[in-house]
Amino acid sequence: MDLTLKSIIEGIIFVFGEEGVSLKQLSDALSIEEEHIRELLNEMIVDYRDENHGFELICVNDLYKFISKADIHDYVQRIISLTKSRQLSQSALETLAIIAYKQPITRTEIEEIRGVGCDMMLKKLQAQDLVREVGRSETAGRPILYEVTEEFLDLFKLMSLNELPNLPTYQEESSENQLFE
Amino acid sequence: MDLTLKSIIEGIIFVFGEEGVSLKQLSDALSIEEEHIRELLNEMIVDYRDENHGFELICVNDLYKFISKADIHDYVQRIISLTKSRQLSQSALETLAIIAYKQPITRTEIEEIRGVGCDMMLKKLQAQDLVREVGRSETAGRPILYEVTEEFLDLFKLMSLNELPNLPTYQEESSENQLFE
Amino acid sequence: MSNFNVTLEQFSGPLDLMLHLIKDKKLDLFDLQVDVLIDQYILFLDSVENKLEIATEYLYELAALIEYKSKKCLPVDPKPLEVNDYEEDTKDQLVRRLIEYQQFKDISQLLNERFLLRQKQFEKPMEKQILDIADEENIRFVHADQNDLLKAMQKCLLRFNYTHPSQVKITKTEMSIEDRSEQMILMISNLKEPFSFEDMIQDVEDRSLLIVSFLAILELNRRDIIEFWVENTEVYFRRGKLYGLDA
Repeated sequence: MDLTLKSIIEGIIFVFGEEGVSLKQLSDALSIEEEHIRELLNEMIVDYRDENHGFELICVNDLYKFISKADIHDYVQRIISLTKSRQLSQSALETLAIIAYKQPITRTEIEEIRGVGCDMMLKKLQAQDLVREVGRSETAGRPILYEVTEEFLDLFKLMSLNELPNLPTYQEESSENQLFE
Repeated sequence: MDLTLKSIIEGIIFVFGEEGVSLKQLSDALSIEEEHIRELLNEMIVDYRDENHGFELICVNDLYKFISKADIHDYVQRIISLTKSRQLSQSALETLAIIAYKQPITRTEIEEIRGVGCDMMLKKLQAQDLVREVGRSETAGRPILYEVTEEFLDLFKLMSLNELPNLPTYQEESSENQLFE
Repeated sequence: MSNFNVTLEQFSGPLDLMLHLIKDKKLDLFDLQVDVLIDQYILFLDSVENKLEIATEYLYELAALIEYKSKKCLPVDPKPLEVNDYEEDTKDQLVRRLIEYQQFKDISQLLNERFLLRQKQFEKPMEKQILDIADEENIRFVHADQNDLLKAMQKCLLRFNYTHPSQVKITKTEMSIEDRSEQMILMISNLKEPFSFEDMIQDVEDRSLLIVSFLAILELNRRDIIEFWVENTEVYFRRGKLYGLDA
């Protein structure tokens, strides 16, 4: 099955999520000139506005991304308020895990591992009292260092960080190589 | 503008991203009974398979989520350089297959089929969250029983273990050709 | 005699090896000539260079096969019932095991295809608005498991390995020292001598490119394409004697 050009663009924009993707990146990936892609994108912006889509295409700062339609908000809200015991989101878990395993750690270092920005996430985790600032790194720019809190230990029923389960060794030697060679 | 029911579902699933959303959550949010939603979701799974969509709808472990189509991979690769994808070793695959088809199963039973020890392999698969302990057998020594996890289902894009392809049967008549091709 | 170009590492166990030998010698699995298989198996294990490398499982199966063969070599017992039963048993059992193993070997390949396909399909992260809504609703986190934490970290690391270096900086961080050197050779042709380190890195936006640039400068210096000297703690550069000559 050959995907249509628009659906390839749809797929690419989908993958980049909230990060968005630029006209130039799309043009490079598809080896089609920007002008043509721009026309398609403009058509798509109109396409997704109709009642058959739950999200729409927007262009912010030259980055194209999908966002859910305003009407969806209430339904999502209902799901969340009905979910009695809120699980930590995958993003929150990942950010917490990185901090717990690597603390003290700067925001940039966390972002390097996760591959996405985590400014907002850090603020939320701080607001939830799961993460706190613990000083500044000695490196250039003296960025803020973060660590997890007692609240975090409590949430995960840990006496101390020493109790964290061991990370299997990936990049290095045996274990990963054998399983995922 | 009133969104169609399907597009509301599309929007909700879109918002929850990799976390996925369950039939029950959708049913609660929309105040529509599960049976009806399930029908719509099944239709949508088929809808998104066509060439006009860059992503598809999957259901893993009762959670519905969108994933990009395989064809999109190469385009995304041109934008961000993806390194070589994970590979499962032959031993890992065999061990997983045996557990998936025979679960719950003890280590000794797996070893009998494979003809090699699989203590380390089981530990690795557990560390990767592809296999978990699920109790103990009633037989002598009460050995640990293993089964595959939801992560396993996702890794192989299986809705449930029922979706596993049938084990091949070999016929004596054309033995040679049947077995080794 | 047959020459083994295969090594032990290519097999995932003794049964895998036996299946290979059966296929290689075009034996009929449903009417298996166990003797031939045994000879081939022994021959193969003999051919393995470092005997210590042979895993116990291979030796265990070998021992079982030899036991079977030795029973067959014994003079026919006047009351052969038991022996024959035993022989049949062993042979049938071996064939049954080989067939079952072949099933899983085949199905693993099928699973692997599914796995490789799924690897090419990406999920998108949850929208941030969900966190905002959770905040508005003042929902506290109640369930949390240490294993969730471990899994999250593993997922991160796997993804990191998969997509490293991270997206945004790709074009820059991906640049090799060689590519950067070529770029700099072109760039310094426009610079007025002497030029400074800053002049050469004016296009650098991130740290990794800075490091690559620095290494490229060292490389260019080594190749006599640029020269540098120090005056009053300031470093000055100029085109070297092989500039424009170096292929």
